[in-house]
Amino acid sequence: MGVSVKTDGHYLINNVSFKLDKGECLGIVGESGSGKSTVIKGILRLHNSKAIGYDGEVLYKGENLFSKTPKEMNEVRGKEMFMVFQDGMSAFDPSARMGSVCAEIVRTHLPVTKSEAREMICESMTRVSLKDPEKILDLYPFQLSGGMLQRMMISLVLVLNPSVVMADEPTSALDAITQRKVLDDFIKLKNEHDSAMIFISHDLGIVKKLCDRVMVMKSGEVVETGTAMEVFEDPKHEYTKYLIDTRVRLSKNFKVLMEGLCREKAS
Amino acid sequence: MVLRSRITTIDKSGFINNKKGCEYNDSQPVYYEILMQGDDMKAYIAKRLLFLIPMLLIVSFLAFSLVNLTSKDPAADILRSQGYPEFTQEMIEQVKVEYGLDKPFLVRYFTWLGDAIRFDLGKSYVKGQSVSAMIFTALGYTMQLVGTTLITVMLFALFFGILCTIFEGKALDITVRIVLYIVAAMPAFWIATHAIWFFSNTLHWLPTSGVGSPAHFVMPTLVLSIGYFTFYFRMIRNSMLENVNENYVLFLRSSGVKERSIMKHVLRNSLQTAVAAFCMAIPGMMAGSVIIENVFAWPGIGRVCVSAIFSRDMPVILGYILFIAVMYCFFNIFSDILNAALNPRLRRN
Amino acid sequence: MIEICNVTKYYKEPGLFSGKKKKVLDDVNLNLDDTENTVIIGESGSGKSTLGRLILGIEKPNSGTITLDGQSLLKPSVRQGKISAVFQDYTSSINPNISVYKAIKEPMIMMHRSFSEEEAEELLVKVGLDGSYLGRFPHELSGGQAQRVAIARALSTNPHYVLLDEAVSSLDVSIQVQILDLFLKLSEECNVNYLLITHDIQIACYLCSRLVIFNSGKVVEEIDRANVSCLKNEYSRNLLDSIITI
Amino acid sequence: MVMFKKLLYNPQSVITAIIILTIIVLGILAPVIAPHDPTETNVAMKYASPSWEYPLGTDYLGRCTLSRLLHGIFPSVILVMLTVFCVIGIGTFIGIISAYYGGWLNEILMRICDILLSFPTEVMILAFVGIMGLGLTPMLIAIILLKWPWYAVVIRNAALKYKEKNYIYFSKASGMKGPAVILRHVLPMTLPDIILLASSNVSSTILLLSGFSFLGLGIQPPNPEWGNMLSEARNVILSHPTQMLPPGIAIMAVCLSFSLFGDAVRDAMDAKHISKGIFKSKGGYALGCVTGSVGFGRFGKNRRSLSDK
Repeated sequence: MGVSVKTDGHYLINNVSFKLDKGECLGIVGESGSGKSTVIKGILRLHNSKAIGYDGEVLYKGENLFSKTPKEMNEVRGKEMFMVFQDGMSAFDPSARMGSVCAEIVRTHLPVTKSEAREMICESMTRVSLKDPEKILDLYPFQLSGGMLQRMMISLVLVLNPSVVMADEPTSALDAITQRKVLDDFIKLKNEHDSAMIFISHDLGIVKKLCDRVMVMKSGEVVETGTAMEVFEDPKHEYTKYLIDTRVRLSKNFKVLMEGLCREKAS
Repeated sequence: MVLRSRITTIDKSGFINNKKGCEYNDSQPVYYEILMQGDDMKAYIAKRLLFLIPMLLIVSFLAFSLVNLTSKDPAADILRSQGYPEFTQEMIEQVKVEYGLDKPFLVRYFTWLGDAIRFDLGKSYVKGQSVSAMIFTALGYTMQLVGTTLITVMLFALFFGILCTIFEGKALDITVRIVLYIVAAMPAFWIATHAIWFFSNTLHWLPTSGVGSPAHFVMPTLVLSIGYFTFYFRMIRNSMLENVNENYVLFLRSSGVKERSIMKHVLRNSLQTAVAAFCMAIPGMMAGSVIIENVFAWPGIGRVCVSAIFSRDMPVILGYILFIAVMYCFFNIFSDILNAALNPRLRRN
Repeated sequence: MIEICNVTKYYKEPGLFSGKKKKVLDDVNLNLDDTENTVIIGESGSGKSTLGRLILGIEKPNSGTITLDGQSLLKPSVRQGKISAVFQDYTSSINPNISVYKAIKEPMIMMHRSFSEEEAEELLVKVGLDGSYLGRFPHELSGGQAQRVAIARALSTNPHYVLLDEAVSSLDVSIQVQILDLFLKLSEECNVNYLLITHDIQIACYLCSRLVIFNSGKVVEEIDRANVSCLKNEYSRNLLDSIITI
Repeated sequence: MVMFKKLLYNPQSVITAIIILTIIVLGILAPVIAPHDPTETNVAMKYASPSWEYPLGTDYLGRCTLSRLLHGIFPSVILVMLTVFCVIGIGTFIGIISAYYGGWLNEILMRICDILLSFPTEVMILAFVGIMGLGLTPMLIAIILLKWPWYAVVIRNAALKYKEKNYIYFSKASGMKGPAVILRHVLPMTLPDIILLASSNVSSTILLLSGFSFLGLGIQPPNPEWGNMLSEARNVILSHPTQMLPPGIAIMAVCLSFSLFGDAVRDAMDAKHISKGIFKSKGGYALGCVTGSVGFGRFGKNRRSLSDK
C-alpha cells in the first residue's frame, strides 16, 4: 500500500509504499521527526485536523481504505486493524475504570454482553501474565504502571483478534526491565497469533529482535526497505549504515564486556 | 525517547510518583496507593469539615472587627441611623447600654458570636427587626433568582459549549463567540435597563420590576445569566477542545468506537471541572446579584444590604457579610468534595 | 572527592498538617573519586535524580552530609565553579528568554568573573559549534545543539565535576553517540570528571568506568566497568538481562 | 521575548493597545481638551442633540456629555487600572515568593489567601462602602485588600511550573541566591501570565465598579463617572433613551479592548508553556472577570496537583 500525508500542500510524509503480508511483522525505524507514527495514523485516517489530507491508497484485502466512508472506517478500526499506543497512561480515559473502557471497545466489535466482554478480557489478561485481572479492571489507569497498561492493550488485541496490529513505540516510555517484558509479550503475540504487525520503534535493537522486515524512514521518506537480515547485515543506504553504525558503537563497550563473560563461562 | 521525559515530568507533579519499589516483578500488580473509597472518603469529608471551624472563627472575627473597629462613635452612628438629627450625651449612654457597646471589644465579639451561632444576628438599627429574619426572608427571593439563573446558565452553557465544540471553527462557533465577546463587555445593569425599557415600557410584555408572577423572573434571570453564561461557556468549550485532542480520544477512535460514545468520554472528563465550578457559582451569584436585584427591585439580600448601607445599618451589613462568607466557605468545601468524588485522580491527597 | 555519607531524604506530602513523608533516599553512602567517571544507574522513581540535586546543593538532605574535599557542599562558595551540571530535557535547560551568550555567561556573574564573547566563542568551538550561535535563542536550536550549549555553559567555569542528569536520554541514538563522544573528548581536554545519572546501562558503559546500581533510594551494587558481567544482586541481574543489544 | 515580538505583529493586539493608550491619554488630557467644564450646567440647553458646541449632546442639566465622558475616564479607567496594577504587584510578590520558597512560608501565605478569599469582592466592596461611607476610595481599598490573594494564588500556580525547570536548577547549582534567580528567571517567565491576568482583570474591575457607581455607591454627583452618568441617564430613559448610549458604549469599548488584548496575549503565549495547571486556572481568570469572585476551591486542587513536595 502507498501512503502520502500532506498538510496544505506540504508533505509530512511522501510516497511511502510498503506491502504487508499475513502474519508478517514489519518494523518501521527512524529518528524523531521522521514521520513514523504519521504513517500508521494515516493508514487509519486518524488525523482529525482538516488541514491534513491524504494522497495515494491503502489497499486492505483489496479495498482502498482512503475511499471508505467514516462509518465503514469505524468497522475497520479496532476489528481489522488495532493500534497499540506508546503511552498507556494517556491512552485510556483517565476518569473511567479500566474494565468499562475495555468492555466498551470489545462490545463495539463483538456482539456480547458487558459481563461476557469482561470475562473475555480477564481471560486474555491472564495470557499476558497480568495477575488478578478482576481487580485491575476495577482500577483507574493512573493506578496502574506503564507496563501493565501496555499489556492491557495487548490483551485487547488478543480479544479482538485483528488482522493487523499496529504498535507505535509501545515500549519506549517504559523502564528497561518492563520494556523487556513487554517486548517478550509482543514476541509471544507474534508467534502465537497469525496477525500481521507493524511495529514502530526508534530502537534498532528491538526491531532486530522482533521484526521480519524493516523499513527505514528519514524526514518523511522511505530510505530503505528489506528483510531484517538484509537491512541489518548489509545496509544499502548511507543513512541506514549511519544509524546502525551509531547504535553498534553505543553498545560496543557493553557488548565487549558481556562477551568477556561468555568466554569466561565457556572456558 | 521524548516520551520518557514526559513521564518524568508527570512524575514530578505527583501523578504517578508512588511506585512501590522496583518493577521487575511486574506481573504482580503493583497497586499504586489506592484512593479513598468508602471510609477514606468519609475521613476526607470529616477532615475538610474540621478545617471549617477555625476558618469560620477567623472569618467571623475579621468581619466583626472590620465593622466595629472602624466606627469612631458607634452609638452616635446608631442614633443617626435611627433618624435623630441631634442627640444628647444621655441618649448616647442609653444607646450604649442598650446595644452593649459599653463592654470591651472581645466580650462583645464573643457575645455576638454566641448569638450568631444560634442564628441571632442582632436587631436592625433602623427597622428594629431581627437581622436574621430579614436576611432569611430576603434569602428566599435571592435563592429563587439564583436557582432559575443556575438552571438557565447550565442548560445554555452545556448546549452551546457542546455545539461549538462539535462545530469548532465553523460559522456557528464563531458567531456565538463574537456575540459573547461583545455581550461580556457590556455592563449587566446597562443591558438590564435597556431590557426594561424595551420589553416592559415599549412592548409591555414583561413587568418592569418586583416579584410575583413567573413573568417577573424572566428579565432578572436572563440578565444575571449573561455574565455567568459567558464564563461557563468558555470553560466548557475550552476543556472539551482540550480533551478532544487527548490521546485517549485517539485510542478510542483507533479502536473503532463510535463518535457518539467518544463524545460521552470527552464530556465526562471535561465536565468534572465545570460541575465543581457550578457549585462555587451559587454563593458567587448570591453576592453577584446585588446590582441586578437593585435594578429590578428584587427584594433579595443584595437589596437589603444596599439599603442598609445607605442608612448605615451596621448589624444588617455585618450579618450580610458573615452570611455570604459562611456560604462561601461551605460551598467551597462542598465543591472540593464533589470534585474529589467525580475526579478519581484528585482523591489521592 | 565527593563524599556522600548516610544521606537520607524525605519529601513531605503537601498540606500543613499532613505528617506523611515519602522516603526518596535511604541511607546512601557513596564516594566519588576525581580520577574516574562514575555512573548512577536506576529506573524512574529510584531517587537517582534527587541524589543529583543533593550533590548540586539545590536541595538539602534530611540527614547525612555531602562533602567536597571535606567541605560541606551546601555552601555556595564551596561548590561554585567546581561542580556543574547538564540536564536531560534540552527544551528547558536554557531559559528561552535569554541568548546563548548570556546563558553561558550566567555562572560567571555569580563568581564576579568577566567573560568576553571571545572566550564564549572558544568554548562553543570546543563543543562543536561556532561563534554564530552566540546571539541565538534556545528555540532556534535543535536538541543536539541545545545540549551542546548546555555543555559549554557547564564547562565555562572549568569545573572538576560535571553532573550529567540523563543528559543524552532524550536525544536520538545517533546524536547520543555524538554527544557521548564529545564528553569523552572534553574529559581529556578539560580534565573534568563526570557523574552520569542514567537508566541505560549501555550509555553507562560507554562513558563511565565505575557503575553504581540504584534502586528505591538505595545503592544496590557498586562495580567496576570491567566486571559488569559479574553483577550479583537480583535486581541488577534483571536489569542486565533486560538489555537489548544489536 | 518571543511573545512580545508575536504581539507586535498581531493586528489584534496592536489595535487594542492603541485604543487603550489613546483612552488613557485622553483621560489625562481631559482638563485641557474637554470643550466644557463637566459640572457646568446649562438648563436652557438640556437634552440637546449633538452639535458643534456639544459634540455628544447634553444631559438633563444641560451638561456637556463629551466633557463628562472625558473627565470620567480618570476615575472609571485610569484609577481602576492603577488599582489593578497595585493589586497585581502585591499578588505577584506574594505568589512568586510562596511558589519559589515553598515550605511553611507557602503554607502560611496560602492559608491567609484562603481566608481572605472567602469574602467575595462584591460583599467586601459593600462592606467598605458601608463602613467608610459612599465614594470611590473605599471601593478601591476593598479591591486592593481583598483581591491580592486571588492574584497571588494564580501567579503562584504560574510560577510553580517554572520552578522545576532545569535552567533554574542550574542557576541554583552555580550558587545563585533566591532573589537573583527570581529576578533573572522566574519573574520574566511569569510575565506573560501576569500581563494576561492584568488585561483580563482590568475590564472585569471596570464593569464591577461601574455597577456600584450605578447604584449610587461610588463617586457622588455632580462629579462625572461613567457609572453614575448611566445612573442619571436611567432616570430619564423613557423620555430620552439615547442618554444611556455614550457612557455605555464607552464602557463597552474599553472592556472589549482589554479583553481582546488579553486574548492576543494568550494566543502569543507559547502553547507549550501553558501547562495543564494554568489551563485549569484559566477558568479562574474568567470567573474573576465576570463575577469578581473566585472559585478558589479549584485552585486548591491545582495547588495539590502541582504538588510542591
